[in-house]
Amino acid sequence: MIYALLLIPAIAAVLSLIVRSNIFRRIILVTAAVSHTVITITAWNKEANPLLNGWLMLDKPGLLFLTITSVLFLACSLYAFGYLAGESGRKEQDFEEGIFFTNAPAAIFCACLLAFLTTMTLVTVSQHFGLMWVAMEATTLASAPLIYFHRHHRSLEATWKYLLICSVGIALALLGNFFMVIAASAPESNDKSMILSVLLQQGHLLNVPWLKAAFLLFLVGYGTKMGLAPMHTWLPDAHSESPSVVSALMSGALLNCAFLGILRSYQVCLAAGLGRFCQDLLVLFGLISIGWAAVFILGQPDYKRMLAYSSVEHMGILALGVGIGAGATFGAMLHAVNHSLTKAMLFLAAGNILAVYKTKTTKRVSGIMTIMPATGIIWIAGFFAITGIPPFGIFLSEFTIVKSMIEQGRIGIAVAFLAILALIFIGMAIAFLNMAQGRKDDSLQIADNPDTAISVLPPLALGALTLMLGLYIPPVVNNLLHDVAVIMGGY
Amino acid sequence: MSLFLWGLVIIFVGGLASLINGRRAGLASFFGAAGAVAGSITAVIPAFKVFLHGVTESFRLNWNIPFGSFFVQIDAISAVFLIPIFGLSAIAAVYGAEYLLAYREKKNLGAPWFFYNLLLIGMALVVVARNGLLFLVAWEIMSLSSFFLVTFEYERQTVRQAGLIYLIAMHIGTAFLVVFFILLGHHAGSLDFDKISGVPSSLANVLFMLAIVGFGTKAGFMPLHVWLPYAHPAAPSHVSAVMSGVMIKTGIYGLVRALTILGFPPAWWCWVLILIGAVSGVLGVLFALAQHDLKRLLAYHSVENIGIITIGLGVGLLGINMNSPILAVLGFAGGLFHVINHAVFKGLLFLGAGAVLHSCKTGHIDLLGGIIKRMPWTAFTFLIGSIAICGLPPLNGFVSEFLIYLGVFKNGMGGGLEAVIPALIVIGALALIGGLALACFTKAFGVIFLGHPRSDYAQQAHEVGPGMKFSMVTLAALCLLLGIFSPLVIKSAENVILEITLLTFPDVQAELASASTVLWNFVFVSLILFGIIGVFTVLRKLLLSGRCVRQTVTWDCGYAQPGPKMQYTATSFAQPLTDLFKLFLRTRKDISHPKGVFPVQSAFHTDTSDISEKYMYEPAYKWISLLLSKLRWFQHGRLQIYVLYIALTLGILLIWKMM
Amino acid sequence: MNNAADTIMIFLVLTNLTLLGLSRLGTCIRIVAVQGVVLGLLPLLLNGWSLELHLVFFSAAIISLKGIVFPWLLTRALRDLKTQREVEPLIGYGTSIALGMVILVICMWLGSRLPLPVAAMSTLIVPVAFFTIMSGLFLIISRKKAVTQVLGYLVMENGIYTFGVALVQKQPVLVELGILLDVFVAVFVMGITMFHINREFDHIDTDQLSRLKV
Amino acid sequence: MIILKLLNMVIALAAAPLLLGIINRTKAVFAGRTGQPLLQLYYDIWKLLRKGAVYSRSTSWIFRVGPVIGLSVALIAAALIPFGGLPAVISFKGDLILFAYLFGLSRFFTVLMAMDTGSSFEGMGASREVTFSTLSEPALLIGLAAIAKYTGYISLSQMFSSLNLSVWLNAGPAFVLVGFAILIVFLTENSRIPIDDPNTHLELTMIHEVMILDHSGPDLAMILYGAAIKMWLLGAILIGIVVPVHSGNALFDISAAMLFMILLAIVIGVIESSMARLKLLHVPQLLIGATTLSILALVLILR
Repeated sequence: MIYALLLIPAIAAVLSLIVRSNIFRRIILVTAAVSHTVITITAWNKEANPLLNGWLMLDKPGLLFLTITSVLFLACSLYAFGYLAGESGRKEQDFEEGIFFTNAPAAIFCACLLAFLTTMTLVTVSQHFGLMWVAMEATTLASAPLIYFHRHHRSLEATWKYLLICSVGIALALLGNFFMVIAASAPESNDKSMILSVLLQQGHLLNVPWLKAAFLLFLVGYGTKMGLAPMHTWLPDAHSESPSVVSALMSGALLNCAFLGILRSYQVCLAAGLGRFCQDLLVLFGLISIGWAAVFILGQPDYKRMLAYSSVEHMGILALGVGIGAGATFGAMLHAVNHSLTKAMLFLAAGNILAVYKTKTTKRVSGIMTIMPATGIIWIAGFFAITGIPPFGIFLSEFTIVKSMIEQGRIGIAVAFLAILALIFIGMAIAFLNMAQGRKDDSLQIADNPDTAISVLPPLALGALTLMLGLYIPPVVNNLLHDVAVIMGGY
Repeated sequence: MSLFLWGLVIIFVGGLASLINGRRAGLASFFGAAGAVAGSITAVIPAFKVFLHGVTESFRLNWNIPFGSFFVQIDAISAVFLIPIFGLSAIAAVYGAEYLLAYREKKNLGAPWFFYNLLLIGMALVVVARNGLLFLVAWEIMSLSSFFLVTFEYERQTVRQAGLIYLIAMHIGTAFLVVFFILLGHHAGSLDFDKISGVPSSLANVLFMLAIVGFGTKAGFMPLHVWLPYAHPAAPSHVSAVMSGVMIKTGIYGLVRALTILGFPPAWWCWVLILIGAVSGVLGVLFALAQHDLKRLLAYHSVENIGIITIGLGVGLLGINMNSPILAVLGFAGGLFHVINHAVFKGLLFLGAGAVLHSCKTGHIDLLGGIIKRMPWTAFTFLIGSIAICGLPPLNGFVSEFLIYLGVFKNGMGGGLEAVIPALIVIGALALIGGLALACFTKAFGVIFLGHPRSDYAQQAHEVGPGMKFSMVTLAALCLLLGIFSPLVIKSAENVILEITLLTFPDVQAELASASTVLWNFVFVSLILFGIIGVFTVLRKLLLSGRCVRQTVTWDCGYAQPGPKMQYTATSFAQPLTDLFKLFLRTRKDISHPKGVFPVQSAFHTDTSDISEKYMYEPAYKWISLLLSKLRWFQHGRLQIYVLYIALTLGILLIWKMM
Repeated sequence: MNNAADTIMIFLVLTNLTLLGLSRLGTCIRIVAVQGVVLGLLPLLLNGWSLELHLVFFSAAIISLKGIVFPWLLTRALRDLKTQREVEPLIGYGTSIALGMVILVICMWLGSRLPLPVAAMSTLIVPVAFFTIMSGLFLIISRKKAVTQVLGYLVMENGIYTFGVALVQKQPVLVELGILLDVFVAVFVMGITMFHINREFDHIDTDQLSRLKV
Repeated sequence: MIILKLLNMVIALAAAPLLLGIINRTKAVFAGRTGQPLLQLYYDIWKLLRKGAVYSRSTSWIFRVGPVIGLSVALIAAALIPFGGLPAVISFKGDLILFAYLFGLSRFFTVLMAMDTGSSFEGMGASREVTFSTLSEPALLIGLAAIAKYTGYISLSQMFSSLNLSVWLNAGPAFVLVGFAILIVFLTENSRIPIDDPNTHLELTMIHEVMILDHSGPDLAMILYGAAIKMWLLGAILIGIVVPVHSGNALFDISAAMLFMILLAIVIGVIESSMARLKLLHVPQLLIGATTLSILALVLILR
């Protein structure tokens, strides 16, 4: 089953490079996505067999993050189906500066998308730290060409920054891997493998200083990829310059995968009794990220960058949730799900907006509700969802996290958290509402209603999911989240 | 209880049906309004039952989200709030069905009706929710749906601005409530209200402050009221009526509910409430006086009336604190009765304002005038509302204020300094509020409806249709009926008071009985008054019947060409008072004096911006923005610097943690 | 103690300091290549020159990549760039070396805080590996050109390798190969990107790559 | 008993216009004129009642219904106020609040009537009226609260019947303060000098008189009569506080009270003859002063 999960997108990637027909290629993309999701869902019912001596295994955290990735990819591939019909390989005029550029060929785009899925799947299923690192680096490489889809100098700059910064970060994570090995190579232990379950069993035998250092490196290294401030700097550039489908995938799936990397090392630290040490760091980085995001969200002139900073914020909330521990761990897991759904929905809507208004400047967009009502509704609903207003899911997860903070007597953190969230709310409200509601710009030459089913339904479905999670959490999901939370030292 | 829930379902289905039929304006209005009315009637029946018999009804369902349970309950306190919620909303829906049709060309009417019905459901759920999470969800449904209603005409910049301010205020208020419920739930071990008991006093103090800020933002306590003067004018008028009449009362409800949960009140809580009430009341009406826009003026009056209600609550709480049944019973009775009364007359006034807006296309007071002749029904009902809101006998507004007066007077007779000082504050504040309200509404009514039309806007006035008329007349009749039957209402309030005060039943019953006796006297006087008025009217008719009754111009002191522009304006009418209180109002005046021998142009303009907005929130926001813009230097586009951040983070962490 | 290992470590320190002080890009690339070759020999050295098949294979792979392929790629990129062949530092050469010394001291201290749980070839390994990583980072931070940044990344990678190869034994070859492959692809992709940058901007100064901000 | 109560009211209704006559006569004496007859107001009202009416075209039914309401309110209020130890016709706990608010109602309509004409003069008068009454209301209510606190009753009848001259021994200073406060309220509410000048119909100084410029015939009669009753009632409160003669003999008490009413009218006349009208800007200060006096009195009584 795990092989299927890995091979289907991989083969599809190769196929889409070979195939000549554009429409056929798009069908391959969607088919691969659908089958990937189907297999993932069967994995919920039937436990997948471990493979390669336990190197590949779907444990509960892996399953959770795999599902997020798979569902998002499905929605994004459907959206891309419509998107690619118009965009790829075309010569276009840049709306910011008026320069001409071409888009990357659809073959490369599809192949990279599918490769991206393969590598992310590998991250979620690998139990071996080394293998996970390889997969993580591979995600960077697979996604770099995606960012450089619009071939002009801004996206090039973004790609360059993404590549270099993430590579540096991942390199540090590699060092963390080595440190972990050293920590595990105490003479008493007989099995010196880097497989998670083995490390967890031998937790008490691990060398503490090296493990601490290893965690620091993982935190900084994978934290770079995950977008924790102040290592997040590549994130707004990459998210704003890449096509919206890619932004949605990166924000919703890739960042989570990086978070999974941190969580894995956190698991080992928990087993070694270093829980408190890690938690304090996670809380620290969580708060820095949320605060940093707030600084840039207020008065942010570019709406895609605003969404990117919002991702930084929410990654901070994830870290904070796990760092607080206890009930907040559950909240953090729930938040990971909710954030992915919501953020992907917003990025896809942003794609629709960008296609019509041809600008990423918030001030130049107004009257979405009038011009394209469906996207307008998604945009507003997404805004309420992302800022944690009930009845959307993020409210629940944030509520759980704050509740846990207060119950543990960490009032200062709770107050700071709520205050920053309020600031972010203000910043986002100003931008989103003026965009969605404002008066329609008459100079805009637009067809009657640019919304199409394929451009509206995927984000709408994601929104419906997060709305459902705010009103009703199915018991299966609830159990899984709780199991993951228990694994991560909370409940 | 099931009847209640079915009512909500009907309302929702109505909203949904109108959303689906959004393109067909007539159908959308019909479904929306019919759903709201039918559902309200269905759902209000259990509320009345509970109010009269005091038997609590509850309903509990598991809810598959963390800490949540769908636990709802109607007790007498809920019923007191449910009755105006459903009553006013149904009446306003009838009004809205006609009012919104004016937008049928430009707008899809499905959405406003959907959100209107959702708002109604949200309010009802807030009042019956007995689980913290359910409460918060309902609370936000209420806030969100009202936000969409406020921004109905979102093409206008001012409306969007209003929506934004409203949304932000609600969000910040809710943040306090989140903390409030979490702390409460932490103490009780569950977010269900029935699990809570014996809150320790230190926690209770914190919770009280959180409740004041959280609920106060909704209710519109000074200085948390900033959203009110923006949101109410922006919304369609029937929505303003509902928002001002009942939605902000959910804040009061929350406070009352919190007070019943938090246990015995220390004295300072009472003082806080009384002071907030007095400040909100006096400043609210003062700012109202300085406004030029009718709906904005009414919005500030909501702040004022919330102040009066809060005074009532504070007085009642003081009664509990001082163990004085008189004070407790009369304070709460007055406060809660004012909740209902305010719903009726403020609803009426907003509907009246809507009618003016609807037919004259402007709410600017100084552009109107003389429309009593063109809109007799609107004028008459607006007059009734004005009298009621000024707290003048024989209408309902007087009764609730009277009860509060009576409480502090009675209590002040017996006690020492600690009893007299609240009496002094309350009497002073209420008297001042009464006087200022009178000034404000004579200004509003006088300038808008009387005299000559001041502009073309006023010239085009015409009476509104039957739906709108019906709503206004119904509410006007209620103003009178609630005044006349106030003794009965007060007498039946014993369950509510019992639930809030935790006094013994005989105490409450005795106090209410004596209050109702007093009120019978008042009713007696009122009836005589009506009788005398009737007699004199007939007499006057008889006297004038055979005589010469002539029409002529207003006495012009010999100046032969007085034009409508020479009439006293609202601004000039209010000027002595606004000057007197300029310390608080800080009205800005722009004058361009007439110049030369034959002056062509001169202008005078006043602008009274909100004091708390101008001197608290704006500077705070400015400072924060400045600080943040300085911090944005951190992300300046250089790759090298970015890598430096990573290196520094790693270095610092390694050095710090490896030490 | 292994004198050969110590020697290699000292060699690493010296090459790093040279990199910090050098102005010619070509020379820098060559020095990094030499570093790669030496590091490629390290696994053989550590195992007492026992010519096990997978070790030889591994060494060969590293040497060919780090010693031949990467420098070739970078030189090509440099050749395409017809103009400046200077490093163009943001921080002067002298200052760079001075800062390098400070970093070295900190790394020494850090090494003392992390005693190895198992006996190692050389006590210098931990501090020197750290120093190499930090030097790489320093190169990325303090130099303007994109090529130099890739170079810095490679130096950093070398530092991490020093760790991996010197301290981490008996790890599955599969992982190591995977890692190697990743690095290769990374440099390859970076090379392609650099090529694009070159074409787009006619230079590879990162100065111009700072339009995206705030 | 009921007869005594009714007597109280009858006296108020019958004698009210007399007060103005006395005031005017006093002023005439001071000015060295003969002055109008004491019963001039009776004649005026009678004459007006027999006349027709002239209405401005800009007015509405508000203008016509206002006088009726004003007079009705005055009559009802007369039923609430005890006089000279006689209980009021209607009395209940808290009737003093109703009393104060009833005059609010009549003021409401007076102001609206003025606005109804669309005349800027009348608007100006209305504006001043609401300004000053806003400030006099707290003074009146707190003053009455002070008395209520002293007596322990909160219905006007009980309050006044439990007062007697011994209050001057027990709480003299407080009663002086309350007396002054109520006097100021009396002058304000009845538009007397130094707050208002009832004789200067057409200058920019007036308040109450200007508001009724456009009324004529029976309407004006009602307004005048209503105003006279209001003056009587406030006067009754004032003398009830300042000179509470309670011998137990109703006839004696009433006669004494009548005497004091006349005295009060003369005092007003003296005040009007000897003082100039205050600058309008200073009136609020005077009224706030009156409120302060009331508060002070309450505090003194408490002590």
